Amino acid sequence: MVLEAPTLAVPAEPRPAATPAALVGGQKSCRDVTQDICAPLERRPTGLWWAAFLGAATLLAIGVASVWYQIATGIGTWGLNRTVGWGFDITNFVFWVGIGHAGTLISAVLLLFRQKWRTSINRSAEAMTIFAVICAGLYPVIHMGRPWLAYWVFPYPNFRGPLWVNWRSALLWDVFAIGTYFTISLVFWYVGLIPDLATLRDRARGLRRRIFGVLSFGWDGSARTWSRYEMACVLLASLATPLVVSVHSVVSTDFATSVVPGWHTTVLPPYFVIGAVFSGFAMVLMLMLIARKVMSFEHYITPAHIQAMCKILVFTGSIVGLAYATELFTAWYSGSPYEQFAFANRIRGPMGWSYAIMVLCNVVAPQLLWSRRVRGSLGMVFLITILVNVGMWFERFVIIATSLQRDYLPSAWSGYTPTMVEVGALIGGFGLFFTLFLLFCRFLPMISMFEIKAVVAEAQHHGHDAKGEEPR
Amino acid sequence: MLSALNAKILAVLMLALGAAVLAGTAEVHLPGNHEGYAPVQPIAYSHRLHAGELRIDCQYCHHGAETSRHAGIPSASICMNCHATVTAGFDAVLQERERAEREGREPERIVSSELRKLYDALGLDEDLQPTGASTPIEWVRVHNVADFVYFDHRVHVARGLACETCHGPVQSMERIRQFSDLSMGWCVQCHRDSSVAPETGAGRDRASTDCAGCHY
Amino acid sequence: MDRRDRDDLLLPFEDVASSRRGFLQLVGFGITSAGLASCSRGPAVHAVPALEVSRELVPGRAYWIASTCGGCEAGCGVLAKCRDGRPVKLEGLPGHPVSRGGLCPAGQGSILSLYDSRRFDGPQRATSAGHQPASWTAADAELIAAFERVRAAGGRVRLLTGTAHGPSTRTAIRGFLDSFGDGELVVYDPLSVSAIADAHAATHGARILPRYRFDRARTIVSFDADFLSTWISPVEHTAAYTAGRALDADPPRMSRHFQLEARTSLTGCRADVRRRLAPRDVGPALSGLCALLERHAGVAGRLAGADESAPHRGLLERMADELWATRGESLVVAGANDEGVQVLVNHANELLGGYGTTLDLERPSRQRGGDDRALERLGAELAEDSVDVLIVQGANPGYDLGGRLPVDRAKLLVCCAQAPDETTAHAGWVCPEPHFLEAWDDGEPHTGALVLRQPTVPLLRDGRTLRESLARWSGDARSDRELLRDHWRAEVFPRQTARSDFDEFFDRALHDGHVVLPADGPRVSAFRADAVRPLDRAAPPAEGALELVLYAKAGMLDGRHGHNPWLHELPDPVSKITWDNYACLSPATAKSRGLAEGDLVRVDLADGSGAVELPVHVQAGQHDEVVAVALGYGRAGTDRFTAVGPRWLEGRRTVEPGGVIGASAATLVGSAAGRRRFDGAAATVTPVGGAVELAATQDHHSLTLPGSLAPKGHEVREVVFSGSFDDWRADPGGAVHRHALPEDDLWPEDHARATTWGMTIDLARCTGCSACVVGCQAENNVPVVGRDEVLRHREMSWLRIDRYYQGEGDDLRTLHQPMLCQHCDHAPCESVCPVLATVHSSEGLNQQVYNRCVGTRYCANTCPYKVRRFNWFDYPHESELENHSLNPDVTIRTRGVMEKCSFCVQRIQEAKAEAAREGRAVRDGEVAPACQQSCPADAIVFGDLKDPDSRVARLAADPRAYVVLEELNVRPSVRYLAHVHNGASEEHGHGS
Amino acid sequence: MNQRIHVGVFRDEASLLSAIAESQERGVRIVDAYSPYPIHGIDARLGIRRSRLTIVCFLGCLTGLAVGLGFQYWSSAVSWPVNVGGKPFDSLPAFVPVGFELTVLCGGLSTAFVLLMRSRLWPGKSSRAVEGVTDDCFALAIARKDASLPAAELPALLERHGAVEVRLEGGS
Repeated sequence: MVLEAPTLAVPAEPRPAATPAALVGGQKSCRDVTQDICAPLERRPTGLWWAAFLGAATLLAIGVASVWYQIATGIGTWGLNRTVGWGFDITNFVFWVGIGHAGTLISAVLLLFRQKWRTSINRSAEAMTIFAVICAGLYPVIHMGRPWLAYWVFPYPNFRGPLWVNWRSALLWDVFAIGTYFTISLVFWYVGLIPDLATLRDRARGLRRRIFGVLSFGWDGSARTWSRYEMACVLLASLATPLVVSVHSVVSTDFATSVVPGWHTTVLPPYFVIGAVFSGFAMVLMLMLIARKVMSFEHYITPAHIQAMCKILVFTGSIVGLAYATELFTAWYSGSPYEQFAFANRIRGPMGWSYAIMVLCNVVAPQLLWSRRVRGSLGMVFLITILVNVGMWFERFVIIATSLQRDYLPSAWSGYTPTMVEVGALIGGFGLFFTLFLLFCRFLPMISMFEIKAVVAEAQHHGHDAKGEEPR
Repeated sequence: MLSALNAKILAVLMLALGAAVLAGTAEVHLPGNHEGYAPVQPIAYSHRLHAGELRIDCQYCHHGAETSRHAGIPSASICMNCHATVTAGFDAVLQERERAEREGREPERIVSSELRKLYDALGLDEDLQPTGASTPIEWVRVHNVADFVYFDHRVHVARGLACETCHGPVQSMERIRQFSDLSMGWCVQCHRDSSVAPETGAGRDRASTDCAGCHY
Repeated sequence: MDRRDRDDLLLPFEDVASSRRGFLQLVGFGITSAGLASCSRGPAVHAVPALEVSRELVPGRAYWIASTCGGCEAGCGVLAKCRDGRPVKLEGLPGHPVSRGGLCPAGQGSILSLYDSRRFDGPQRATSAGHQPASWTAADAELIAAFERVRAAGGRVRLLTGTAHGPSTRTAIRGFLDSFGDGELVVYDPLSVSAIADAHAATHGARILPRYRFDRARTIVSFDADFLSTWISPVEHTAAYTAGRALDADPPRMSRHFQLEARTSLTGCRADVRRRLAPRDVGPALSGLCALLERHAGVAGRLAGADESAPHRGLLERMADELWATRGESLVVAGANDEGVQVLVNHANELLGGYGTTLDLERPSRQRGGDDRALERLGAELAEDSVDVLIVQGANPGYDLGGRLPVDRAKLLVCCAQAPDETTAHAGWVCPEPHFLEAWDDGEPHTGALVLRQPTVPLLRDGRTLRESLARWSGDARSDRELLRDHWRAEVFPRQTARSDFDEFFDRALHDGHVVLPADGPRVSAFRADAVRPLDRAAPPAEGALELVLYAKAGMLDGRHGHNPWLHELPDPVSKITWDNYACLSPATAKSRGLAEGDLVRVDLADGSGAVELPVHVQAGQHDEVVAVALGYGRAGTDRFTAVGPRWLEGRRTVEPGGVIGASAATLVGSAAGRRRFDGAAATVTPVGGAVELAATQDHHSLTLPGSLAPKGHEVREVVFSGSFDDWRADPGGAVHRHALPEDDLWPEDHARATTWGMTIDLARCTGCSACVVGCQAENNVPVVGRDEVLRHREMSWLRIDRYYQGEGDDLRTLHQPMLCQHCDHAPCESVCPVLATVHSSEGLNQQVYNRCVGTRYCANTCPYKVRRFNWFDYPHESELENHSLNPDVTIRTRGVMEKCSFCVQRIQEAKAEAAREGRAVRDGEVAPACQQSCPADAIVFGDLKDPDSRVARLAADPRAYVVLEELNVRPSVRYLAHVHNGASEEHGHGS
Repeated sequence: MNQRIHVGVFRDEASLLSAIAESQERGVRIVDAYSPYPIHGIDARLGIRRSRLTIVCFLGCLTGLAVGLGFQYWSSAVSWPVNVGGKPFDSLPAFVPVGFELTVLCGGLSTAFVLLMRSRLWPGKSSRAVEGVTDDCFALAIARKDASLPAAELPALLERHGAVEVRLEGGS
């Protein structure tokens, strides 16, 4: 997919006091911002949107059929075995949790660092987080042998003694981590949406107005409310920042706290967190590139944003490379023959090809972004984001499948070949994610209007270029 | 400040809470709890009469309780230990004797309608002679522990536990009724309380709360 | 979870036996679940008590009936565990003269055939539309009339049977056949050792099979005899063999076992010294050995010089020296069904003074009574159409003999099979026999050692023993039990003096399952040395041809268990392959012919008399000039297993409808000098294109890691430790590599307890026979999953036997290690379960609570021993009837839950309940898990590790004791005792 | 006091701020100011106190932590102690992750809940927002502190600073 350079949108009503800003292209006023961002929601959907939506819904339908069949028939419809108890299921889970991380980081961490360039992308990044966490949360449920009893992982009062849950299990930590992460992300996202929902409400008529009226909680833009609101956002951001670090650390303990060679290592939490940031940013960038094209947001998602994101990618990609190296060093330095064998097997064993994909996509491909020319080519950037996502999926696959495949007793070694049903579940995750994302694009403002307006106003007010706050 | 809407919401919440509290005390059970279950049995056997008035030992009929995990529902032949001669209630027999005396004849054998069912099951005719056509009695089972529990009567009897502890005042039940809720929490609570063995048991074998005590 | 476990199973026989013999009344107690009425207020479950109370039968209480196994002819004792009127498990009968408490896989599995829905129900008459059911009255009337006609005409009557029949049946047969002018009994064994008896006829003047006393032998030389797995009486041999290798005896003793063999047998895997020897070299090697022994003995025989050209001469010399050094306690055996070879074996044993010690002629074995030459004569008679009546019992010649015995040429063929087979297809009448668990019977495995069989369940299918049928046909109306008792009263009772009252004697014999009468051995003549001839090396097979070796697999044996899914799914103890037979080729041969595992080949006899298509299995340690094929496969009707295992989108059937499991190699059994020939025939192996996957339960066959991946200095996983007897004597714990683990815990011990259930497994005793695997399956309701699921590595066995090869060819060393849940005190699986479905008990058990499990499989991932098994699907049984073989004391696990070895916690609970009832503590040895109970080698010991006087605690303190993966510090409750062999140190080496 | 409130609608932030400045100078009571985005520094000008949400958030976090750790300890060491992998019943290090997550969860939820409660925002509340204020308009609502200021002065004040529209509200 080749994306054209931003073209100038014709403002509905030319305004004299326009702001030249690299973070908001064109000469935009508050009204333009409202108009540009709300317009796609108030028009009939475009053919492109329909095509994308039907495509995503088809993927989702494949996923639903696969999962339904699997739940009705048994986990045996997946290619797992007595040795490899997790495969695509937990790979998908970790992958989607990782994707989710960028949203929170962009909105929370960059908010705390007062990075103005986040404003164009934070809304959709947060939405992405929520959808990714929904996708992620589904896999641990369907991977259970008896998903209809999944509620047993919650410590609810019961007549069994009462019998509680095992607080020592990393899977249980996952329940709380993912649950908290989803809840806090949702709250953060929704709180951020309220002013924009009010804007939509005030532009709408009839039923739409009623719906947005309910959803916008009676927002009136009062200065007192704004004051509390900003404080709440900072507080939520401060909470979300350690949360985002904790979530993937906890996910990594699923592996790190077990005795499987290749899993049992303390490097996993930072390794997982940085990997999550990496894959999340790649996914955000990919979605931005698509949305910018599909929703005609070239003025709001500018080359400056893309440049900034690319720099983060190359930075985090390098850390991921370092993590891979550290892991190998640790295995060698540990002196544990089991660890050493696990990594030798990972790289040169029967599934060595997956390790090669992982390294090529995650470590080598992003290095191209050192080049300004590559960063300038939207096509190349798009390709690299896809590669990074593929690579990060394989990273999790490598960790899970190759470690389990050959552990302690050679008699129990086996292999792993996914079935069509499993592939269907993988596809379904993407279907669900893109379906939700497309619905979001269609019904909710993709870009935070009030924050853009603040950026525009600030630039106008101070009369200088908002570009000055481009990230390092 | 309590706005009108807030007040409404609060009221609904209070109502819901009240309903929940009521439900907790009333005869509403969660699924799987069959406490109080007292189905109609094919023969109107009275535990009140047999265990209460006549004071027949529980294990006279439920003899498996001592040696097996199942206490067992007694065979019809056990009933026949008495009911080979006792064919009706004492009152009915007395009345017939009086009537016969009045009418100046030998009293006839009175067979109560419920015992007739027993004899039918055993294939016995009017004179309690076998006809060869027997049909087993389909009692409705009352006490069902949850699935996947291995309950063993023999251990509990050996430890000197009274039948009433779990089965309740059977001697006063006309029709047998489930007395305890037979939930896992109920079992476990008793096992916790019995961490010291009753006088009969050896000190080392306390009631266990290990999963594999019941689930295997 | 959707299946009520035990109570439904109490309603067993309504469909099969309620009309018969008032069975429901006997069953005592049944409960029917009236549909899923759970939405109504009450659970509508009906309970149907028996009308008549039974004194012995308390619902829910197990009782045990001593009997004799019918899985093969060895005559091992079994204890049938019965619940609610039916047997649910077979166990070894302690103190039995043959099996000494052990039981083999086939014996364990034979209970399943009782509940086989294919069995005949009453006699069947052949009609144009196939077999039609008939009544016994009609069958008897018609058959008696037919016999009468033949008798009057002086016709020829032949009774063809397998070996197993006891004195009472022998008497009945004799009486019946004698009533005809030309009546003769022909006995054959599908796995024939006829030549041994023939050789003894030649050398000792009596056609007998000696009883081999491996326990008395200090030096054992075996040529191809797989005596620990399939040869004559494996349980007996295993018990004796391990008794001869007792490290705990005072002084410790260990026999030295030389094995020279063509294929890689389980017995070869246990040998202290193993060399490959092609079948054609057996004769020359034995001649050479005898010549060397003659030299030792100072006898100038005909064999002088035979050692000059013998293969493996150096080894032969060593063997001769060692045999001679332990003369009187030496034993030479050979598996070949060749009289020349067996005469040489007799000669060697005679020179070594083995007769009377290691070979018992006083109580010779009757476990193989077949006479191949009589069978050959019968074949000739049938071919001439001169047999008027052929009665077949306890054998399946239509399959066993590869169609070479024209049974359909008999004018009247009467079959006494239990279920349709290859022979009944031709039968005019089928007069089905009952299953051995339903019938009265006796047997005589060793002359003078009589065993008894008694019914454990009323007839599930209408059948009649041959004894009873013969009595009816002779006009005798006595019941089968009376026939048996009368025979014992008349013939057996007078031969003993211990008891004076017959009823008391008979009851005692029933209780013990056996009675040993004073020895009354056959008279044998002095050794006739003139029968001994040197055997020359046969000409090698033509260029490109290989020597064919036909063998039996443990469990499947000669094919009689071909309808037993447990035994099909039992991994072969050596190849670890399930559900198939295959053509074994050595790695070098496979490589030179460009063949890989699973490639389809055709094995043709060079003389063109037979061929079979099979996949290739590359078998380490096999002779390069040999192709080995297992008998017992390709049974008709095995497409019944098409329904075994789950059916789903990508699932593949175990067998296609109309197909068979494996391929029958019985057509390849040749004939030499009137005897059935199992090895040495020239055969060609031709690829036919295509390949199949062989469903093996093990992918990596060695403790050595794949070369390029192994960390330096750690090329071998230290999981099984092994050392030589000499090294053991010098340093009993020397073979074990121990890790220095910190004494201190990360956290204080929070879980002090009085009892810790634990297990020791003595690898020096374990032979890998796999009896424990089937025993565990039977006890714990472990499902059969089918070939495809095994291929997907989803076999369900809780107990597996890991087999590791080290080296290749003559240097092949094989180690077996039973692997089951280790019940770790610091169990990695427990910490990771989110819902507390697997936690530790106060007695040290790693408990798996099926009904709490949600199926995350995290525990299985993190288990270092990979012993946890997940229910990928529901695994229904083939038929309702088969469900009755389920153990009512163990939950049937539903799909989606994890399961694993529970240390047979149901047995622990039972023992505790009984102890509580009797007001005492559980005694040491009172709890024996199924694996320990059936182990013929007594390798497994279970008990309380905290009790210093318990047997298991004493063994756990043995210097050889170690835990697998000690360095993980998960603190398993299973201790292994390092393997000890009696080879030279360098022959087996140290550390795996 | 039934007061009449004048609401002036402005086109830009600067006009609003200047109107605020004059209102304060002249002692006009500023009821509230409305804007489509948070205006930097407006709270100081309007004299809005720093929000105490921080305290709410901190207390929420503390509650979450206490409940989380307390319940974990109680359920695994008091209510039903179960031997899991030989670990002690009160394996506190294992309780940290869930304790932390509950800290964040309670802190976040209480912050958001109190924000909505204090700002009187709830689902379905009917909006009284000045038209355009969620788009590109700014509004200032002012009222007289007392009768000292002529009533007509308020709309004039607003218009002086560029109010494009002045509305009269019924007051509260």
